[in-house]
Amino acid sequence: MSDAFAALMAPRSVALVGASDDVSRIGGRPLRYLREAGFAGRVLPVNPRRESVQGLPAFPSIAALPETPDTAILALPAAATLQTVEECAARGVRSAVIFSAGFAETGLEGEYLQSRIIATAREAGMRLLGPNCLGVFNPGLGYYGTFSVILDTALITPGPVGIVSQSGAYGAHIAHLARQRGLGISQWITTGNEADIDVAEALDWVVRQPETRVVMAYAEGVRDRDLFLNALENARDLGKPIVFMKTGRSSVGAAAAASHTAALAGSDAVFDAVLRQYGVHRAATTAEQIDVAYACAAGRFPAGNRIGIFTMSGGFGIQLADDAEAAGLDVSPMPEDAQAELLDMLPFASPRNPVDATAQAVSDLNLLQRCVQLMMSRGEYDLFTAILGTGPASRTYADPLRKALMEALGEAGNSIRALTMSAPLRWCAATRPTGFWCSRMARHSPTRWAR
Amino acid sequence: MSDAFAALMAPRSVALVGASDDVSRIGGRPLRYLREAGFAGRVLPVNPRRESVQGLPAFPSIAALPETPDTAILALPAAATLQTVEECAARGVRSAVIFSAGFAETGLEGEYLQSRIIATAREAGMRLLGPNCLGVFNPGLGYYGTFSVILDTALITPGPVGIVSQSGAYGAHIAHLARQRGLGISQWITTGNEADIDVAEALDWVVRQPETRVVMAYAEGVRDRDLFLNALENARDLGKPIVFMKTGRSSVGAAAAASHTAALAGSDAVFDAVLRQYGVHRAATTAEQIDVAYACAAGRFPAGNRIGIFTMSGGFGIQLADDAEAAGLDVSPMPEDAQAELLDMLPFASPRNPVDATAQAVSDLNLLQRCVQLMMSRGEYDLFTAILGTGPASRTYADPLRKALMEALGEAGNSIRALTMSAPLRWCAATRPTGFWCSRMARHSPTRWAR
Amino acid sequence: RDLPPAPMQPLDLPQGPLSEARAKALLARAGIRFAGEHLAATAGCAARLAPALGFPVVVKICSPDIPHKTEIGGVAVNLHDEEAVRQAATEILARAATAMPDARIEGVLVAPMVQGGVETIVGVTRDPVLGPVVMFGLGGVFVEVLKDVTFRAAPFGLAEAHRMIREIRGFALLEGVRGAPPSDIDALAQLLTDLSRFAAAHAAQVIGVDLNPVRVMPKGQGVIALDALIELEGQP
Amino acid sequence: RDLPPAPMQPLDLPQGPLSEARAKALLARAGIRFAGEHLAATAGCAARLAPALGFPVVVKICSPDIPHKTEIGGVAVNLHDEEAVRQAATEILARAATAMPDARIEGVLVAPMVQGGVETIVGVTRDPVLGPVVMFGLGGVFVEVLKDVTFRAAPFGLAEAHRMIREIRGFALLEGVRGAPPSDIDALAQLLTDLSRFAAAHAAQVIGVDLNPVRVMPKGQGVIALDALIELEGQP
Ligand SMILES: CC(C)(COP(=O)(O)OP(=O)(O)OC[C@H]1O[C@@H](n2cnc3c(N)ncnc32)[C@H](O)[C@@H]1OP(=O)(O)O)[C@@H](O)C(=O)NCCC(=O)NCCS
Ligand SMILES: CC(C)(COP(=O)(O)OP(=O)(O)OC[C@H]1O[C@@H](n2cnc3c(N)ncnc32)[C@H](O)[C@@H]1OP(=O)(O)O)[C@@H](O)C(=O)NCCC(=O)NCCS
Ligand SMILES: [Ca+2]
Ligand SMILES: [Ca+2]
Repeated sequence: MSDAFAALMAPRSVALVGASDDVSRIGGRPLRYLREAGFAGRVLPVNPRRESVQGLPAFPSIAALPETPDTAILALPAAATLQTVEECAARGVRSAVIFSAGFAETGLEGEYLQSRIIATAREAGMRLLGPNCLGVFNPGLGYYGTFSVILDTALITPGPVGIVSQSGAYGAHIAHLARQRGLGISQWITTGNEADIDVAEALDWVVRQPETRVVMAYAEGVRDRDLFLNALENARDLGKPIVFMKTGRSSVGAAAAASHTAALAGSDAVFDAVLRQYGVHRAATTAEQIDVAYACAAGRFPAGNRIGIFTMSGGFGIQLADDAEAAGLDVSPMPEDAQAELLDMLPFASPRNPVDATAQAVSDLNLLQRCVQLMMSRGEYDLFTAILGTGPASRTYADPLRKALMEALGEAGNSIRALTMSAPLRWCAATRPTGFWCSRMARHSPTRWAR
Repeated sequence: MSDAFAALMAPRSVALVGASDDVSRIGGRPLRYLREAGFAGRVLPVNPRRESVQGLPAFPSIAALPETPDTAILALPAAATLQTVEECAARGVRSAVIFSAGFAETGLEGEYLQSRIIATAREAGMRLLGPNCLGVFNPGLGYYGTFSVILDTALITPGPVGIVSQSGAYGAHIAHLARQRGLGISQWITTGNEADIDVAEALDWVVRQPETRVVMAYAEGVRDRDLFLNALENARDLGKPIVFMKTGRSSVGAAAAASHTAALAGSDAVFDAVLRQYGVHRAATTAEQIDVAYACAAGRFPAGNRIGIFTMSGGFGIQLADDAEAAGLDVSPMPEDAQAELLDMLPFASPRNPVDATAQAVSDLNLLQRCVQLMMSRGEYDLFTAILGTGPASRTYADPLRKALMEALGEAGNSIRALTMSAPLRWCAATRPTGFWCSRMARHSPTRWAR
Repeated sequence: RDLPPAPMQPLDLPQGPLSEARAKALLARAGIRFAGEHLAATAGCAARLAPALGFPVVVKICSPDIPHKTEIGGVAVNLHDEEAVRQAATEILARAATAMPDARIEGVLVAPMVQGGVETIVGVTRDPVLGPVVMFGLGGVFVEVLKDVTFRAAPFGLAEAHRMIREIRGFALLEGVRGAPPSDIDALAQLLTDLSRFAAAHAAQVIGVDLNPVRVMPKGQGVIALDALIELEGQP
Repeated sequence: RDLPPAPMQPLDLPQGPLSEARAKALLARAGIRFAGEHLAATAGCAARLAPALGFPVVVKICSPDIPHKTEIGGVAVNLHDEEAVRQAATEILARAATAMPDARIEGVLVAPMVQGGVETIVGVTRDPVLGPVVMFGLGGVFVEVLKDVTFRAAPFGLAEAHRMIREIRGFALLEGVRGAPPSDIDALAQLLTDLSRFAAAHAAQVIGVDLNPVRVMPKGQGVIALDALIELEGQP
């Protein structure tokens, strides 16, 4: 299995069958992205009607290629696909990605065509991704075997988040959102009709890549119990969280799922329980999926559930305390003597926890630092969190505030540090390297990030 | 009551007591904002230590003012407040806003000081907002009686959303978030310690302003049952939704609430039920509060619960159908004959509902338009929604997509139209005037907007 | 939305604690229905009154000073003949005299034993801020394990009462499960509205009301509150 | 995390339907505990076996062809003496012969009547994708009204079983409410694990298992499955 995946995800050479000269067409996009990314492997356009494609020499067929590619990408009408798969099989190509729609998802005829393709591939020991999929990418290698339009804006930065999705559009969407949050991606695989490789197998592979620290997965259902449970178990053993979006809960959703892919969706309640059993986080919303993946991507996990909350506004502190408690965290009070010291510093303060340094700390950053230092040194919290409101969004105030906080927190310990506020991404990015997790309140509630 | 509110929220003249020359200080900010906003009323700085403040002539005391202002804003240390309130009372000033902290929220001494202030005001028939509050603003009049730093970035655009908050920081935060979403604000009131005016009275006033279409409220508890229920009833009678953030659910939260304000928080379950009784939407998260307010601000409400879902990706369609059904909406199928027509147009399509026009409609906008037109003309949906993924985020694709959709939808009917996707604000803003509600999926799930 | 119910004409409530019989008499004037029952001063009276109610019957101590009757053994259920009634009443009166010698005893209540229906609890509490609120929940594990109750500020109309009833997680039980007939939800809504009018009209005097249990009978057969406790301002 | 339990040595399962007695015998080999009960071929045997079990007892028809015993009047509970047992067994056998003349009758099961504890249901179903899963829920309204059940893919260990039990909304009932003693949650977890090993070992043959009800007794007193039904592949 892992050899085939190496061919699929990290090929030394790739044939683009149906490669188009037009960079905006499905057959033209992968070539464009590969060149923009400076992919180091060999790229072999196949197109019987052209001598060259986007400036590269084109070959009339797989048979005519000067070498046997590790993988072939098929951007052909469904009807033309079988012949090309046969040619790939004959030539000994080890893997192929099929973008084309018009297979099992459309009815009996397409199902028959799909079964012939898969039979051909299987006989030759060739592995297939798709059909009806959006392909793969592996940003660390600059390999983009996909036509996703999200790459029009920018290519993807390598990073800790793996993505595996049955739906191409959903996979592209969460990749885009991850990018917006400043998260890099390790590998990205969309499985489409899953004639051969399914989401479980792809999940297992992505989980086992050393670059991956957390995986976002999307499925309407799974096909193979053993592969699936095995992937979940491997992820757990490796300590790599999976954040799962499983759709098809509703009766309508279930009907749509049946017509969309041939996935056999088991009862949702069973699926849900099994995810819990394996410690997988099932996200209720896309925003939650991104948030949880974002939190896990730092690779720090709290040792306990004691949370210290710092605020400069009582109202915020209460809101966060409510949510923290609802999430099962222990908003435990500061030690009595530390509370007394806090009150000495600032008689208006609420010294318990949330520690409310009041608006006074807004104008007196020295005071802020002393409060935070006291929480860090005396509170014995597993998580430190500050709820900062609009401060970080202020032109004038944002940078002094960040500096003051960072200094006060120091490098101490392994405690998780979370900030929740309304801040530009730039501000969040600047806090990230010191293990911070910035939750921008515009997007979601504290509840969601509290794990 | 309404006269006092007129004096407080729409004064013809305002005294700024403790006005500072430094535009970054609490006492300096309101003057700066009033001048930036071009406030048409008279502004009278009061400061015994200066001849002029930020270029305006200053007066040594309230008594020395050339006229009696409608309202006074007190940015003085708590200890100096009583005397100024006495002067205001003597002079016949009708209302005052007190920013100062150091009153009931800090213990017995402060409570005593607060009680003397309120007794003085009451005797003179003067109404007070605060102390320990962030003031008010009324953007339509360019009136900013607040020191909130969110105004550093930009002043506020007038619009349909009223905001009433016990917490200054929270009130500022949701005003900032509303602004980020392109929502204008009708009036904004923060009540702080509520020595006199409480959140219920402020709510009632804001609800009754003609500019207001929806109100976001924040409270840790309420003081006066009759005022509160009366405000909720008025809002319901006027058809103006209230979106409420009530904190103090948890035991910790409840403790913090007690120390933060003197609010007597009733049992949360009772509060929760009473909000339901009056048709108030209680938001679980800040993001939900903004989202629901955003949805209501358009002033369109669905007549029924039939929802039509358009998608170009089966996966998205299923996810939205799941969420719609969970929210009690009826994802009812297209009529049989309309389904047949859809399949004639596009044999790969899922014609039921969600109507999945597949990636084919991505490249063929004409096809997209014909599908959408068929849904609009034949589906009899109360809500039309399209889940568009990353399309609107694409540099090249966003504008053609928007134009095609707008044309296809036409001006038909009163149906609510919601788009959910990942798009820049600019794109959302361009669809808004035709009654669209754009939900940017980065931020939240479809569930939340489905009402 | 439904109009608020017509306000109830306030009753002249006494000071201090009320017995079950007096509590029921007051609530009956708000329109609330109880099982037709009799107050008997002696065990003999109780036995003589019982046959007219139809056996089996229940006998309960009736005193303003004994709000929690079962705790002192003040309730006997499922009594099938006059002799059983006499004996139970005698024992109950004796136990009350021993356990609470200073209690003012009005006698025993003899009531038909109501069975069937779905057990619910209904009450009024005074929220420190929101004032008189009516509570509704299903009896048994629903309230004890799941805390499956809801509230409404008093007073409220029938439509609101219906919404209130449907908020309960175990609502399906009232619609009938496993072949049980659907319950008289209309009558339950009426009870909740009536109680809300009572609570609103006497907000200053009433600290709390407990109707526990209330049996919601099959559709068309109404609801019956089997017990009533009113806590008034000015109690010891 | 806890290690997966040692796999169970697969049993040689028969084809076709199983009677309650045979189902219990198989499950007993997976470690599951039932009330000590006897299969009696005739009403006379039933009466003679009963005293050794201790009265009251329960008598149930025992046949691979009658999975739903109560539907044909095949169960009699709360029998207090030999004569009652003889009569009940006679009637049950007669009813079975009338209602299901082709059913293979093994006799009647005579079992001690187990009371007390908390009623739960435990089962195995085969998910079309995820294969054998164990289900757990509380009996009564919890499962009927609230659908308060949860699942685990088989097999799983004790720690997982404990997590599973705690997922139920009504879990507090097992900890003891209103003065009831805490239940034997350890024994319940053991039962769930044992059943999961059985389900995993026989995934190909077992379509479903129903243990309904299972009584979870007070801490230290174990769990007792009162009924057992196994559905096997290859049934008619
Ligand atoms: C795959 C698909 C995009 C092809 O559509 P298309 O681009 O319109 O097809 P074309 O007929 O133009 O073929 C593409 C190119 O392959 C070339 N081609 C045709 N047959 C060929 C063959 N046997 N070998 C190599 N090239 C071939 C064509 O000449 C064309 O090149 P050109 O642009 O230079 O003329 C289309 O069939 C499809 O399935 N679209 C939906 C894809 C989808 O949604 N997937 C799921 C995503 S989640
Ligand atoms: C109100 C508060 C900001 C004043 O603090 P401060 O600005 O440090 O106070 P100062 O002593 O400098 O007084 C402010 C100005 O008023 C002037 N002043 C003092 N007494 C005065 C009087 N009786 N009349 C008029 N002006 C007076 C001062 O000269 C000063 O002006 P200057 O800057 O020109 O010297 C402070 O006491 C406070 O309460 N801060 C917290 C506010 C808060 O968080 N509110 C809740 C928001 S939710
Ligand atoms: Ca009672
Ligand atoms: Ca059974």
